[in-house]
Amino acid sequence: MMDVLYFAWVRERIGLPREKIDTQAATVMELIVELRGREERYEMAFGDLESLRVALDQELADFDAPLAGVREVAFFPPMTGG
Amino acid sequence: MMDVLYFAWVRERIGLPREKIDTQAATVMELIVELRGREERYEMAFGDLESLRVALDQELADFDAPLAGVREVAFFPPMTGG
Amino acid sequence: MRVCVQAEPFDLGAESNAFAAGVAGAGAVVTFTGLVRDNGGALAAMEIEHYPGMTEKAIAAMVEQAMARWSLADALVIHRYGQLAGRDPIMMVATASRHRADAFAAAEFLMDYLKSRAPFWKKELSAEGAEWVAARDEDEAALKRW
Amino acid sequence: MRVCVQAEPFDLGAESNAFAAGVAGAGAVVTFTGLVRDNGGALAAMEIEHYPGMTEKAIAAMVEQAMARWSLADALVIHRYGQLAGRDPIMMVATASRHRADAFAAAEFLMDYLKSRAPFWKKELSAEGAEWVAARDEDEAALKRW
Repeated sequence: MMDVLYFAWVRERIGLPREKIDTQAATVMELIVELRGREERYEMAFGDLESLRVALDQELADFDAPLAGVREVAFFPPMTGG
Repeated sequence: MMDVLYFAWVRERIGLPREKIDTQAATVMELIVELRGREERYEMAFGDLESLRVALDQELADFDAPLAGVREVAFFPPMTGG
Repeated sequence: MRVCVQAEPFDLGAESNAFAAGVAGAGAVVTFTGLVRDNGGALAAMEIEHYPGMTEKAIAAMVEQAMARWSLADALVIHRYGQLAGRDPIMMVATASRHRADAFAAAEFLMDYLKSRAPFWKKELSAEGAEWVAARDEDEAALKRW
Repeated sequence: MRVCVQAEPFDLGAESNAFAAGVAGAGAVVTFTGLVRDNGGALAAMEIEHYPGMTEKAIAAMVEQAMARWSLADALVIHRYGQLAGRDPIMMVATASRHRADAFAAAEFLMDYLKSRAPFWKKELSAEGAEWVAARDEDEAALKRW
């Protein structure tokens, strides 16, 4: 079981800020593929990987990063702070 | 007749902030040579040209600049503003 | 160093004075302030979402990196989230050093990282509706110089 | 734009707030402040001499050059002369622009020119006596980048 968080328009498209997911996905990319297959709103949120970013346990990561031991995954658009 | 102004340690070495000078010097360098010949305090002020700057009518200038038409000459050390 | 991630407004002037008063050995203080832009008189407002927990950690890591890389007497980052009104300061960075080059470089470094690596997302609210601010290619490119 | 050459102290915070309030279209404000350095607790003071007439003209020319070169909403220079106490702000520069790169570049440009091309001379007063501050080679070299 893993906490999956969504921010900004990723959150709006999926319709919720966080959920618990029971997954066997070994990498971020496998988790994305699994979520895309769920419902259209996930397909809409994860359709364009160019404009998607991921953090594992609150550290920025790549899509091929392994999920072993990770408790919190967050998906969001490119950051626009400052 | 020309107003000649001195600032910072140039002023302190010469011992006055400004004076009127009647000169036939054609360039800044000729004026410096003329002043150096006057008294030791001028020699002390103008001894090291590396650390001397000049402005003609309130614009920075080079030592070989002509003095024709100039009303105000100022000598000072490198500036230390900011 | 001080990092504040807060919903409350802050006073640029009061923060600048307090920061400058605390850096006795430094002769140079640089501040950067980001303001909600007033787009041609249209009443603009802004909503900023962030990632509580990660935000504070990410900014603290950036400030530590800046302190290690340049000779700084102190550094400050304040960043707001939530509802902001038009013309409100969104965030500020302040840096202090003995000579100006360090304070300038560290402030620009912190701004470049805050723009693209701190988990904030801005939404502009105007008469036409709400819109997420798009990341600028220039901001991503700016990171390459460090 | 505003250029003030003054004997009176100024309040960094109040000037920063007033400047930021006046730049409605700009999202980025950069300030630089130069402070009298407190050298290891020794009560430092400073005396600044300048060239009345030339100073104002030279600074105004620098600010006009900066406004022509970068896309600035506004720019401000305040520089004191006369007697300054330890920790007093000596001078400040503020710049405002739509995006941060212009405000940063213009502030650094103005500082580099103010350091070496505005007719000010600083004298440091300490327990050991009074000494004219020497110009730094780095400051002269910094002009080459513009």
